[in-house]
Amino acid sequence: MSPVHKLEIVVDKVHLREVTRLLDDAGVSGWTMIPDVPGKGGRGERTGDELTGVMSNCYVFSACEPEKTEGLIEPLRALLRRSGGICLVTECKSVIH
Amino acid sequence: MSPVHKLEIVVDKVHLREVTRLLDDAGVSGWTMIPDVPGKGGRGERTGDELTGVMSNCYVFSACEPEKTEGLIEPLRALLRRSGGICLVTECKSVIH
Amino acid sequence: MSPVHKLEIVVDKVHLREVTRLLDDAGVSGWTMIPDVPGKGGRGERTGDELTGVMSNCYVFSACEPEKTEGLIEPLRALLRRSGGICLVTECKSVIH
Amino acid sequence: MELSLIAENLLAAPVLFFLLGMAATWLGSDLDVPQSIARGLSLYLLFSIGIHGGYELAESGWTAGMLSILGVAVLSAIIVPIWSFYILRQFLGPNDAGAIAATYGSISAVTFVTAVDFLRSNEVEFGGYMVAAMALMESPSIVVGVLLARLSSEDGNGRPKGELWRRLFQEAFLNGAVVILLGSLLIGLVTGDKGWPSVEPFAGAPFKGVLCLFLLEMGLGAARQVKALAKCGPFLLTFGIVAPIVHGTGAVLIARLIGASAGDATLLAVLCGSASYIAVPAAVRFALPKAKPGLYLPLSLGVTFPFNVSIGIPLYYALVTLLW
Amino acid sequence: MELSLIAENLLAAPVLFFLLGMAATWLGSDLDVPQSIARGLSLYLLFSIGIHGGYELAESGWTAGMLSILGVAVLSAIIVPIWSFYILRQFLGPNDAGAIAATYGSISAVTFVTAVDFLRSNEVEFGGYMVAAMALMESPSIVVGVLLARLSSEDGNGRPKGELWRRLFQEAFLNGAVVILLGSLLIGLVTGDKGWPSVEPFAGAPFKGVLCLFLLEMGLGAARQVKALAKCGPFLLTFGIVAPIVHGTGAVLIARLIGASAGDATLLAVLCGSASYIAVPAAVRFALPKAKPGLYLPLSLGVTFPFNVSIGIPLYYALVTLLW
Amino acid sequence: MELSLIAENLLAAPVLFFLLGMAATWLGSDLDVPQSIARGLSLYLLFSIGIHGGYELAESGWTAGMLSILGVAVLSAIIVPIWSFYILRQFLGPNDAGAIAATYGSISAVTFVTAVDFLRSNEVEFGGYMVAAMALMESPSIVVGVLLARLSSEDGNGRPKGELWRRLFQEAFLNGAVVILLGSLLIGLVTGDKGWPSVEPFAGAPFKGVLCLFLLEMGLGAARQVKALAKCGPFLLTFGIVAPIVHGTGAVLIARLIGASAGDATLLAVLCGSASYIAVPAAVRFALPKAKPGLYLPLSLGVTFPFNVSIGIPLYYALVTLLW
Ligand SMILES: Nc1ncnc2c1ncn2[C@@H]1O[C@H](COP(=O)(O)O)[C@@H](O)[C@H]1O
Ligand SMILES: Nc1ncnc2c1ncn2[C@@H]1O[C@H](COP(=O)(O)O)[C@@H](O)[C@H]1O
Ligand SMILES: Nc1ncnc2c1ncn2[C@@H]1O[C@H](COP(=O)(O)O)[C@@H](O)[C@H]1O
Ligand code: NA
Ligand code: NA
Ligand code: NA
Repeated sequence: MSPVHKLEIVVDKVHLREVTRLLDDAGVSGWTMIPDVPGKGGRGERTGDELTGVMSNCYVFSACEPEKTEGLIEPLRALLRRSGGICLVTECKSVIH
Repeated sequence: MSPVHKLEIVVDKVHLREVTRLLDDAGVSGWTMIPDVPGKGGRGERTGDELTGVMSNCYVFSACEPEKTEGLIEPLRALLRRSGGICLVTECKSVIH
Repeated sequence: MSPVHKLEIVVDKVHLREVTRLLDDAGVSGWTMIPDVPGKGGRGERTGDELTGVMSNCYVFSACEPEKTEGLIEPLRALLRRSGGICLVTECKSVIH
Repeated sequence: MELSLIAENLLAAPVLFFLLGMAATWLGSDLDVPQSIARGLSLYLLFSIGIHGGYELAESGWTAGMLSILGVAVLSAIIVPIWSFYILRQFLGPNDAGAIAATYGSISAVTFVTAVDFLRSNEVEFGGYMVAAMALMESPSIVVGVLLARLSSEDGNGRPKGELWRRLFQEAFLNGAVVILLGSLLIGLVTGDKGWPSVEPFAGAPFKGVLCLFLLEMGLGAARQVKALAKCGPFLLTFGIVAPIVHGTGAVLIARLIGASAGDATLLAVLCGSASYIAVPAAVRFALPKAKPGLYLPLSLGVTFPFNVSIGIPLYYALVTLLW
Repeated sequence: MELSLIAENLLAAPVLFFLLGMAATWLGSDLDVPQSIARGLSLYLLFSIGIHGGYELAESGWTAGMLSILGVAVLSAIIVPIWSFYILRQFLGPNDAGAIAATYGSISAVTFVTAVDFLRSNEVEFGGYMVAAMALMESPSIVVGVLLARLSSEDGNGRPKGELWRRLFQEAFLNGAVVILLGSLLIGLVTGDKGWPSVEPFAGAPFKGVLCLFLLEMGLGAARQVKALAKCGPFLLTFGIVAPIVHGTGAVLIARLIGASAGDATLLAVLCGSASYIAVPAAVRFALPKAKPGLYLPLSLGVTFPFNVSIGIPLYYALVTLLW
Repeated sequence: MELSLIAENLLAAPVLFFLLGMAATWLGSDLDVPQSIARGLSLYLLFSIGIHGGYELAESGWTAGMLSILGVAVLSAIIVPIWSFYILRQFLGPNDAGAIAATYGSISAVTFVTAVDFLRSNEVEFGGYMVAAMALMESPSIVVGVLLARLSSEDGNGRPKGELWRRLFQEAFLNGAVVILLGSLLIGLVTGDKGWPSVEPFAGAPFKGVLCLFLLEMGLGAARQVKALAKCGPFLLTFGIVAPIVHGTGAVLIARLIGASAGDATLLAVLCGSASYIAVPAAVRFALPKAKPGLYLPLSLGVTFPFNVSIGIPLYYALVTLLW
């Protein structure tokens, strides 16, 4: 098992592509996404299942090498400042196969 | 980045509103929810996608200030005792924006 | 609160039953699953929402006693080697009820 | 006579699709109706039966007879759970007894809809107000069952009383199925014979076909519940078959007494004989969290529902043809 | 005359289902249409209106009159957001003003579809090209609104300009609703009277019934937005009612000038008077992330949409019957 | 003659909607059919084709001719993957060759359904038992393809053999599509001309319209696969076009030999010429995890399916009209 950082991001669906592009550009080995997650934050409650689809969050996580986290934090922070949402970083271990 | 606790809760859908109210009352900055997650636990397997919707779990997580965790654990424990489900607490870091 | 390991697995939907059987056989107290999660990894992007359902991942997590992790890692590694996907292990605390 | 009705019913398309669904699950097929499609079909059936009922009510006007049948319906939704509770208490704790009593006091909309299709196929007439009867019977037993369980068990569960009952009434009486049924009934009544022809190609003609697909899904789900029946024990399994027969027969007799029509009597029997697996379980899970869903759900969905759809409906109707 | 038209409209099945949906949310019912069903119904309505319009276009052929009405449609989709922006700027910042201007310059397909049903019920004819008018009016205001907001606010938002506009045009002009509308219109036009009869049992006959179910869902959603209206303040609430009346009336007058038919004039009024709540919000969230969705969404979905469906449509039509 | 049939087919509504879907993806539109709606439509088409076929079978009764065509169908589902495997092995490893062989030995229900619509539009008759032929051809090639791959590669994959084959047979023969097809066929057969009229407004009339919407979704999906074709290389791309022509032509000739009708021959050609993208990929992913889905999926869905829907079907039919 090797130590990795798990980045978890909740962001407006409309900005999803920007998040995954940041991850791809940083060269992470992959990411997983969960679409349409309702939630509540600074900008109020978001039900996520409206017909309009406008109030929808999505959740993305990526297990990335610890040395890559550094370079990802700043652009993610800039994006979240613009769009709202959150980003968590957790230390964990990855089972290598 | 500031240290936060990530609370993760899996609970019967029918009790979701009670969980989010506990979180809101404790003054957490937000939460995110994933509806209809199948699973298996002490009370057997739950498929989550039945027409009746009666056997449905949901998953909620909240990044909250470590000092707020304390006050949340007891009421969550009481709720889970009644309704089943689980609650995990992980230490992680939040990217502030 | 007692210390537990959170195992997180992303795997091809077609191998889901093998993962949950491994978990069950190891005697974990439970698991939770999120179906149809899109993502990107070594084998390219997977949209998860195709009609064919062939390109679909699912995400499983289980909070298990730390002493059970050991025995789970090897079979999970073997499975992932065959099927692709990832497995993360995080230390966290479980609220006992 | 009765037997041929049952055999004929078993060869009707909707019932065959139900059996196909059960067989598919048993054989281990991955056949599966997406949950949102199932919920869409169910919404459609309630909408269709509601607006059609309202239109027929607009045609026929209100009569005294229909008031008495509505009265009987509501009464039975109160009495059935009470008497079921006392029988179930002989074998079960208060929570489980209350939950199952509530389940059997309420109704199964899909059983009703299947019965409507059965009557239409046999060209038996019935009143549009039977839809109102169904809507009225959905909720009372929830309150009765929870009340009985609470009275005979001393525990609180930490939740403030007022809040509990407020939410229980909301789940019982403002349940989505009740709202769409009563709402469509009212709209059918208001728009009457001006409205019906324009919605008929959607709300009327495809009804039986949609019912087939929906019963396929119900069969898939019911068969999954059958696997969970082992935990129920012989008493409950017997209850799951005897209760619908007793309640259905009782309903037929009372319907005869108050002079209802053959079609109305059959539907009343189906309502009294059927058990809920959506509205009641949802409310009961909240109000009686200690009651085991592993009992009331398999019993209602895995025993009583298949029994009614395949045998119960033609049985009640056979009884009616004997007595009318 | 006008009042009776409004009252009559309020008693039409689709509008009643819309009101039922609003009532259900207000009463706290858990009635709910699964999101994918709602999106499926909406797809159906666009498909149906598109292919039917194309078929009618194939029947009638192209005329000069229809070109002038398409021209007016596009023009209005450019002028309405400009003048709305300057009015809204008196009370709001540039981002919110731009977002709301874009919303009201664009159209609501469901309002259009409801108006089509209204005209068919009243046996008023209209041209198939009005579907093209709708599709053409969906996008321009997005570009206009975003442009105005950008010009009058100095901030960048860190995103490269080129990329922003590329994606904005894509979201505006290749929006799913535009593609399915224009595509179905074209296919209806190409297959003409050979194609239509074979798809009519799906694309034509069930139309009104599907509209009923869909408006039920719209009612549920609109009522949820009404709860968020408190934040909008009296000026915006007034705008949400006055804007459709002003834009609708203006459209009727211009339609009269260019000699459009009564049906076309009503639909043009509905298009000008309605506000978007799908295409525009999606594009605006991306292009003007600082505009508050808590303003433009409730206003469009919670005020203007219910107004148009219940009162606006018959009002515009009443005006037309006065002038034609 | 042939060319005019192809041109005509390209202007039929279902094919146009397929092309619309492909165009929408290529243009970068966000047009999208929710997955559960797509699965619901697909379920409907199988249900409709099955029950209709059963009804027609009940009308026509069983004949010797239909047994020989069923026999040819099953045989071809065994031979096609064998011979495809040996050709594919010239260029690919055993796993990929086995997977693609299984894919092309099986069938595409949507292609079949589109062909049915094509024949109905051209008023060509065909037998209800062709639905049974389709169901019988779905599974055998899965077993054949996996067997061939396993025999010619020495690796185990750590899974116990018995378990592998048990699950493979289950996925192959109890696949949802097979169950719903055979089940509906049987129910249509049993309920016969008593059952059909009552489900026809749902199962029959809307068929073509639903097919249009479904092919729209298929077009969206196929175009996404086209983007992945780069990895397939020229040999596979050629295979994706030549294989359906060869298999389809072969089927037409054999059908001529055994004296099948023109309609049956066309459908047999479509079955032999089409490739699976649901049942087979699912089974193959499990049984041959080393085969690359990036090859068999784009080839089947991005090349062969569009070819068959737009050109293949009228081509096979043109050949039939030449020979009959
Ligand atoms: N403390 C938190 N914990 C978990 N999720 C959060 C938290 N804060 C915000 N979110 C999620 O992020 C979304 C947008 O947050 P915001 O921009 O603060 O409104 C919310 O709807 C939640 O889904
Ligand atoms: N150890 C565990 N790890 C992950 N999820 C669990 C675990 N135990 C229970 N769950 C989830 O919580 C739900 C209810 O658990 P229970 O009340 O134990 O039946 C299950 O259906 C699972 O989704
Ligand atoms: N580093 C990662 N972080 C999060 N999810 C991943 C990661 N790598 C792979 N995945 C997930 O696992 C799936 C299969 O991965 P792979 O076998 O590498 O293609 C991907 O589609 C992702 O959903
Ligand atoms: Na009952
Ligand atoms: Na407008
Ligand atoms: Na084939």
